Amino acid sequence: MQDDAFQEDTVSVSERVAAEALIVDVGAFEGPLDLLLTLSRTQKVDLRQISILALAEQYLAFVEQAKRLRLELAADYLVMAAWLAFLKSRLLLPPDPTEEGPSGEELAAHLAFQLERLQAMREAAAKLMARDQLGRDFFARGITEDVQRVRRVTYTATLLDLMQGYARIRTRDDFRPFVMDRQHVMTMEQALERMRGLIGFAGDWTDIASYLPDGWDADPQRRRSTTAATFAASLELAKEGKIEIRQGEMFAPIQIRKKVPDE
Amino acid sequence: MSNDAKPKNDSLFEAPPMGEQERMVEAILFATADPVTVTELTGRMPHGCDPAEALAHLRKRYEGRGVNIVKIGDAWAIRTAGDLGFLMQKETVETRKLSRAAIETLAIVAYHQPVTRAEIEEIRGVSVSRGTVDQLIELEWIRFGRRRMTPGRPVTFVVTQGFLDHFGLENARDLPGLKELRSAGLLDSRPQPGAGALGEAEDDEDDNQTELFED
Amino acid sequence: MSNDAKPKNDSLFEAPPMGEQERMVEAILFATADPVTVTELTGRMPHGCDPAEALAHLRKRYEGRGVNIVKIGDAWAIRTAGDLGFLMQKETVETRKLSRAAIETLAIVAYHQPVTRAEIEEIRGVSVSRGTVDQLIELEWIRFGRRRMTPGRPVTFVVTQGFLDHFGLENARDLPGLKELRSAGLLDSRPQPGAGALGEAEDDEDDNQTELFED
Repeated sequence: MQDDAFQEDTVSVSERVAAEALIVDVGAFEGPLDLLLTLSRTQKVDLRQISILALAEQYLAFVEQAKRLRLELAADYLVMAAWLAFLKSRLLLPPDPTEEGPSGEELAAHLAFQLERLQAMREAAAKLMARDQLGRDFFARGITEDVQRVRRVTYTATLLDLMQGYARIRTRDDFRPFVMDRQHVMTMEQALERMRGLIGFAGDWTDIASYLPDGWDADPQRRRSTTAATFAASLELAKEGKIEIRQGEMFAPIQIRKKVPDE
Repeated sequence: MSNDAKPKNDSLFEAPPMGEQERMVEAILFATADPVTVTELTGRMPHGCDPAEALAHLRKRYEGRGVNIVKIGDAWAIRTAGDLGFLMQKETVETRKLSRAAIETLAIVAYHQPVTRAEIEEIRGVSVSRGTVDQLIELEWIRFGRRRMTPGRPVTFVVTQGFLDHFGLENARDLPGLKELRSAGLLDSRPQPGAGALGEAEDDEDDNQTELFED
Repeated sequence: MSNDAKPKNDSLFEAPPMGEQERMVEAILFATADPVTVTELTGRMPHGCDPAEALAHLRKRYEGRGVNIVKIGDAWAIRTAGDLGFLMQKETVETRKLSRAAIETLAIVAYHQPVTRAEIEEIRGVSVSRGTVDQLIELEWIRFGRRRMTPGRPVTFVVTQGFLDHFGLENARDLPGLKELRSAGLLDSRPQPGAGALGEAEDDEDDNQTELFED
């Protein structure tokens, strides 16, 4: 594939000129592969027919030139130069059967493939960018209508809710059980409060039934509640030493009187 | 890529054929962010075009289609056909518990139908807001019944078939009476939220919340 | 706003006639600038509709018109006809000029997808800057694909629906010259002879960078 008869000197003379032209804008290259691709164009042949050996020499001449001009080349250009020098030696020397690794031809073929592929990708990119483009050559809808998110709220209720609601209205009084109950229940605290006010007047033994509040004796439930509360309050007052309690016999009326201090 | 087969319309002297002009108007109306006036169309189309005529053709072409050519002020635009507006909406349904006022009002209508607003208010002991009644009507759970033949001829409310369906009742007379409510334990204890008979209702609410979370 | 004269299409059993379905697809596609998938159409149209068939009808209807129904990946959109771009100077969106590196990287992703960063770098012979990839991702022309099941599990890049839409491609197989490139073997991944270990190390690096991107 490589032309072994190619004279190094003839290449370097003609290509050095090209290299000098290129060297001015070394910064414009996107890396060594790009530079190689550009150099390959000077061979004026199809990339498939390119002489990698000649290309390697062009590249090395370019790097040589850059050194002479004291241009600082990025490290990867120098790495490529070293690799191409190695490739060149492999291509020029007869293959050493004891040496391991790929042959010079294989390496050269891969480099040719890389160049061809890069070139192909560049052409593809150009074709892509030459296509009609959205917002430049063809257009999307100018007036868009967003999909409105409508939140629909549905209401629900169960039969139980309904019945309870109705019960709540119809039995508004019944329906506050604690309030209702309190109307028929006297707590010990209430009885105590009441008796503390009254006990000061109870010098004589008095049936505790007479301490029951008015209107609490008609309804049996109320009577029971208030009796119990009043009795409990009496015990509490006795414990405090405020009153004395006595009961003549079982089921006889319970009587209380104010305890006279220090009697 | 530009279709080279299409006639180039850059001649200063010959206007493109009307079919082409129609295409142009179509493309411009489609892509422009605002409605376009005939003057603007004239300015943007090749020399010698008659956008007004092209518009008339285009308008006819879009008659009965999913989008129509409509005039907005003195400008033109392509808009979704009125009857397809529903496609531009994405509905999400959220289920909420009916408010206490609404439940009570509904219950009164159910137990006392036909009932006037004044009667509902008397039973509830508070005035009934317009919104509550509207909501129940919208839910199609109550509807207007006959007018009461009393002074002022007030309108009455009755429950609907939808109501019966929702609550699984054959008719409103199947609703349990107070005694039954009491024996079912519904009247005994409603101490505070979170106890007794409320339990079931709460489970329900819980359910709804779960659904909300899952969405 | 719903036109009551039109049949209500909320029956679970009867789909609207195909003509109506076509109108609906038309309205939905006209309403948005973004491509709409058949799945989305199905979701927005009444039960029982066949948007794919409606689309086929609609596509035919708009052939040769000022706007066309185009397929982009697995989605559909309406776009102005390519030959009418000259009318739309006003609508032209000024886009930031892409660098040569970005254009080449984009082409490599499109033609070689899914492709790793290391592979892009091998093809271009130069490292790919973070900014280049970021810019293409920001344009929503490329996105991360699946990780490659090789050591280091490097992330891959693929082109997006937005890329196809922008360049008027129905799918990535329609890329210009793709067949020729493939048959010429230029899309094969051909490792550098005798350079195994290097490749792996590169993949590793790629992986780390990817994770940076994803965070």
